[in-house]
Amino acid sequence: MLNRNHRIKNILHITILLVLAVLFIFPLAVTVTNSFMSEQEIANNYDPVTDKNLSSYNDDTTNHFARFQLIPDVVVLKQYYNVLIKKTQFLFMFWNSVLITFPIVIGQTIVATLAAYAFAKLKFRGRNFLFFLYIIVMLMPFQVTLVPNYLMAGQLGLLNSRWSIILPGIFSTFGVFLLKQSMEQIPDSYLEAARVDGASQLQIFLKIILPMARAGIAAMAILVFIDNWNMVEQPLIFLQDAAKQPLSLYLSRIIDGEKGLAFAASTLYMMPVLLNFLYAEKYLLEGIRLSGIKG
Amino acid sequence: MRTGKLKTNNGCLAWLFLGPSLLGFSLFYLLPFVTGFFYSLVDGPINGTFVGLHNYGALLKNPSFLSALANTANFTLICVPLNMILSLGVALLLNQKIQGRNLFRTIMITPLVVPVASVVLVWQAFFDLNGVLNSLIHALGYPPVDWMKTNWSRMVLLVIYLWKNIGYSVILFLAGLQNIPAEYYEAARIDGASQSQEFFRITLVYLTPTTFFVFIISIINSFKVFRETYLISGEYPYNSIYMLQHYMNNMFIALDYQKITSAAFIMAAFIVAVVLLLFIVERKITNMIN
Amino acid sequence: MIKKKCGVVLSLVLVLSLGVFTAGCGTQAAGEANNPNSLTIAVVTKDMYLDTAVKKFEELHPGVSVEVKEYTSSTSEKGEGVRAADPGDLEKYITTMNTQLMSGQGSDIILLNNLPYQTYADKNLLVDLSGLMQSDQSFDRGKYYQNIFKALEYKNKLYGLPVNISIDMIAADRTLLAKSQVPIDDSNWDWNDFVKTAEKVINDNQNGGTQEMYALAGMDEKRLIATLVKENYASLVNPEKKTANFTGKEFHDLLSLSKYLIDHKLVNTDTAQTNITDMASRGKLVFNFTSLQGFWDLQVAKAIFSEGVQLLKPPGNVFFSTDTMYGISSKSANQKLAWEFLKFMVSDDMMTQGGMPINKSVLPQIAQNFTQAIQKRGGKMMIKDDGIPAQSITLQPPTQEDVNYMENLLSQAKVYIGTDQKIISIVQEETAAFFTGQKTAEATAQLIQDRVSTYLNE
Amino acid sequence: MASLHLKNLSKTYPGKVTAVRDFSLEIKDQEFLILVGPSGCGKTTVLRMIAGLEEISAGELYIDDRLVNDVAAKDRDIAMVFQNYALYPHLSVYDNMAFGLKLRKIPKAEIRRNVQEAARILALEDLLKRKPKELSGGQRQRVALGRAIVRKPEVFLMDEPLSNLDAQLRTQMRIEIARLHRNLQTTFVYVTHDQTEAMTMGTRIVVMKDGLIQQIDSPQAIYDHPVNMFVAGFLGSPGMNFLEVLIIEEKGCIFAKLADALLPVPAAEGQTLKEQGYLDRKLVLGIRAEHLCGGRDFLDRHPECALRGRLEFSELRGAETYHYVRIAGREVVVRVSPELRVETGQEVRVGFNMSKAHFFDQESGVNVSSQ
Repeated sequence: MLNRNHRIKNILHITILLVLAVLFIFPLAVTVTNSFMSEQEIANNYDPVTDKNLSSYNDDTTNHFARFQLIPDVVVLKQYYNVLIKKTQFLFMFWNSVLITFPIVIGQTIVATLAAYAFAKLKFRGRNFLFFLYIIVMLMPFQVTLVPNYLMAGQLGLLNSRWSIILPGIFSTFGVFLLKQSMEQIPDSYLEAARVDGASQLQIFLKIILPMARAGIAAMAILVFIDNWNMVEQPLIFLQDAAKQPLSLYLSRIIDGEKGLAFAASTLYMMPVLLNFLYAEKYLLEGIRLSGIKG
Repeated sequence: MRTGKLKTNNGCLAWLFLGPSLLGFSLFYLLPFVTGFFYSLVDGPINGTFVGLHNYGALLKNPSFLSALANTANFTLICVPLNMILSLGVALLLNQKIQGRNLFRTIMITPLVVPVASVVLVWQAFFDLNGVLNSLIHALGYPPVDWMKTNWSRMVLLVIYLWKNIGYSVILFLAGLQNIPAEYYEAARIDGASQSQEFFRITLVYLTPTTFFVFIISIINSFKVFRETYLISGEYPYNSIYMLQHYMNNMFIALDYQKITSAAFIMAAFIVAVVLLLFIVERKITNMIN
Repeated sequence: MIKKKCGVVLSLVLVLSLGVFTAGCGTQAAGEANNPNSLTIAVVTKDMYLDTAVKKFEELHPGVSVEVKEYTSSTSEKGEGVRAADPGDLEKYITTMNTQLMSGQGSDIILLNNLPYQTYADKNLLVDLSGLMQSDQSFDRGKYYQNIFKALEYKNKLYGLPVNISIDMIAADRTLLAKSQVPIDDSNWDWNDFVKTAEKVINDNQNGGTQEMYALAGMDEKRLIATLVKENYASLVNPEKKTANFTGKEFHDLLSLSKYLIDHKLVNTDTAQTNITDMASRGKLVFNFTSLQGFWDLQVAKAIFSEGVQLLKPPGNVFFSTDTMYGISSKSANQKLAWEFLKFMVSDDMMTQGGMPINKSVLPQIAQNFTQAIQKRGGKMMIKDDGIPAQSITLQPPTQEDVNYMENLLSQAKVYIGTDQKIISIVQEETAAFFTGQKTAEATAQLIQDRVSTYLNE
Repeated sequence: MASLHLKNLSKTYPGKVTAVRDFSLEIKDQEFLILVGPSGCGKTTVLRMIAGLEEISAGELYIDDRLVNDVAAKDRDIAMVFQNYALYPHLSVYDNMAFGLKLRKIPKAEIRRNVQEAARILALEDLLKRKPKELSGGQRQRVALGRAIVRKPEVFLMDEPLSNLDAQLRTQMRIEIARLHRNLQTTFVYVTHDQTEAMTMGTRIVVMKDGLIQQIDSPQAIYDHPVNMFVAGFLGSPGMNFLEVLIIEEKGCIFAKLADALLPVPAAEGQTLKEQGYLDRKLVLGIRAEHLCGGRDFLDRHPECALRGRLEFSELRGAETYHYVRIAGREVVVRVSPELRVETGQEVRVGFNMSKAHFFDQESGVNVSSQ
């Protein structure tokens, strides 16, 4: 009796999870599969949503709702051809995304690792207060410091330059917050052992902390990458020059027009993140895990 | 020989490690913060005269700001607890021995990595008046709903927010759950605790640090929903999802420094208050555990 | 000891960065005020009028240099050194002007169209021109249409000076109206009269026949509602008080009106194919919204409705708009010179180069100039409007009657309409579901009212 | 090889918690010194101050006559074994052991030689390629030791290195460490809260309580002559029995009066107590289990020293048996020969070997006996 109840419960749980999994993966599946559809097919599916004028509405009274279609009638690579070869601006903007995101990820990883070490393992006056400040600033939405930041960028001559986004990005406190949590997991005795073994603070940092906080750092790097790869607001404001804007903005712009293109571009755009994620999933999960456990 | 104390507590060294971060932090966050505060106290961006709290007073009478404030508070108050409850639920499910647990975990966190702009089209197609959701409703014989243009829009945002953020919280909670020693449960079971007592007296209590962390992450992410909102409905969405970020963004476009900075500081004050409160609660519970 | 030092280091970092910041502020404020004999003018793209004015002004004032700063990324030429504006340029112009003005930088003279100049005025970023006019002995206010200045005032002050204005009218096929014998008193008609007239004219002429005739053409629902809102803008939006009135009867009527026009096929909504000129000349079009910016528009309207045109005042007031309104930045170091330039732009000498002047005495001269211009090409002109294929028509020189008509219009123009594109697009967006019948007029109006109020109240 | 000189060391943490007070100690070269005391007594703090992991709040620390207060841990030429071993999880056993040497830029060949040598001594040769998490507790312990000895330091510091091992391994490692000390002929400073380790391993023991040194001496001396009740109770297993007695003089002899019974105090001892003015005052009589005899031999010889009590519980230890006997309302532990079989609840006679008894002042706990 108990056993049977248990099995029913188990099946119920798995069903719930399966439904959730389908819901979670569905938008992605739509994006990816639709990128292989012809413009015609996509128009058929989405026109009711994107092309809302009276004439098109009156034309087809039988089907005035959009449809999600997972399997293309005909698999077409035309969209990819358009995105990659015909429209060179896609590649340019992709490159812009890379030029903005990578310096931020690398910079923030370095800066945040150093700072997180100080917060997690070194004692100094005002540590708790300063860290509280870091948390508060991290919680503030981007718009809060927008104006002064904008002015600051102006002062430093960074307006309309990638650096106006990269520099604040590097010094974002999110990485510090995340890494401090996972560095606190490292027992002090490792550091003390290294000190007794003759390591200088820099050596301790490089040879003990860095390897031991590997998962945390990797997770942080991935999260920072995701966050900045998806950035919309900052480039919108700081980069008036369309030639310098990253792909995230390009995507938000083509959505009105060529839908098929948008799907292909979206798919291409999420590829680096997805691959990155699948490759480093273990680290990401472990890193997030570590960051959540308090020492 | 006696140049100073032994460098074990190493204040200066800490500052050295902290240096780069602190410099950037001061320059790009703290200083803007302070200047922002300055702007909120004067009446014009250049050569403005000091007007004290006048801007704040004016803002608190501004209907658009008030509605943005209410909407943001409303949304955060709903979405953060809901995210925490649901993700704890899923984490509890996943914490059992279930086939394909790791695959579920991976799937749950995938939305987090997907670029906002990539799926906006899908959300639009789903929630539009002529969208997929309405075609389902229509098929069932009900009148369609304009999801983004009615009070349902808040629900839509909620769905998008949950879709994106549950996975992250689930992983955090899962880690927290796995960190609770099994002995506690065994001891409780032997002491005759019911399942709900186990949950409330052990699981919840020992999850407090994790919960605090999830809370902070959930707040951060609740602000990030703005991206989706903005991409789906632009600068002036339906009134109930017109958030503080819309207000601030629009004020930025109009470069109304006084309004945007005062708004920012009112928002900051709220955040600080909430976090402080939670900090205290968390400290209390953590001390209780130890 | 060391701990103290560290504190010092921290505060040093802060002070240092603060220094960098404030030092930056200092240099920036001092930046523009270098040469007292140079003027900068910010525009999206320059037009010929401005170009000429700059050339002449520099000739008249040796040693003075005037720089026109264009904010466009477009490289395509509209002809004669004037570039066409890109669609994205406007947004860029707004952001740039915002930034410059708010940070105390920027040009001395600024083209105010499309800018939130009322906000600038509220923040004392613009010079009150009426004050300058009063204190300047050499400026004779009496020579200008006071009604226009009055209409342009914001909170009893004038911040923008238009060099050309346009007055919206409805052109009607006089022959058709006469045939159906519907008298129109355009000083006292409303939109219902407009529809009734159109219906009657069409019924009389079609008589159940196959021949297609329309009240309006080349207007889809978006354009129609935008036009109607624009015509009634003054009663729908009050920028000074920051209120909107979309839930009232006016807007409800406009919605019903446009839906009626569309549902009864009184409007030809095919924007891509319709040739308005052709339809009008064949007597298939009753009305056409037209915006008079000079004799060109008047004569084109006459030429299009070849059977005879009757220009009607739209229901409501005679209102005007302008796309060339200039203001002076209050942060400008050369306000005097800037005012000289603005004054020069509206001087008789310059005004004769324009279309619809704000200067009372120059219309005959403008008519003469126009006559000369068309006679050079024997009256044959190519016209091209958005969505309409290019077409050749023959224009007649304006008569004294025409000059009188225009003068009369100008002296009656009492309401200024600076439509806000954002509001128009909100209206267009929200009315889409109304036209497809998915939403009621009330629901639509409420949505618009809410969004516009939010916008205005910000 | 080095001697250590700790001169009035004190450690005060922020918030005014004093962990160690006025700690003075000479540690001779090649000594195996043990710091022992209950948890929180400051012993680990002393060790960490010696290691250079903890700032010295006051006092001076010399290693071989060199003042090292301000010398960083890495420059003190010490090695330390941590309670949880602190083996770097990302390094193999070999790299863990070689870590300190690499930092010192010692030639590769020499590192290899040293590590191999240490691995041989500790029987770790087969494990060099493994990662710490692939090792058993005992193996990890040995790696931690190996990491310390490859460096050939002047001073070995060990912070409760055996506390994470099970009982059997602990005994085994105790011997190994003692052997290591013999072979290496270096100074060892060893912290433990386990009195057995302290008694069996050290050449000298420092007993600490509340940041203060209670007694410094060889294990035997401390066992035989504890300076106060704390030391007496802390060292030795089972701990010393304490009974409250009244010192009286009767017919020229000094007796300790326990309930109704009178226990004769040896003459010399009695004299000392009398001189110190303890006559007619209460004192604490301390006597170890092995000096309470249940055997007939002793009882027959010293009937005056026998008291009656009731056996509450007996504990078999194999080679010996402990009787927990209630005498005059107090429970005492008596060590008896395992052959002596008594049923629980029966009345027994317990003989007090008064020549081994200690007397402690009731208030200060100080041992006031002459011995």
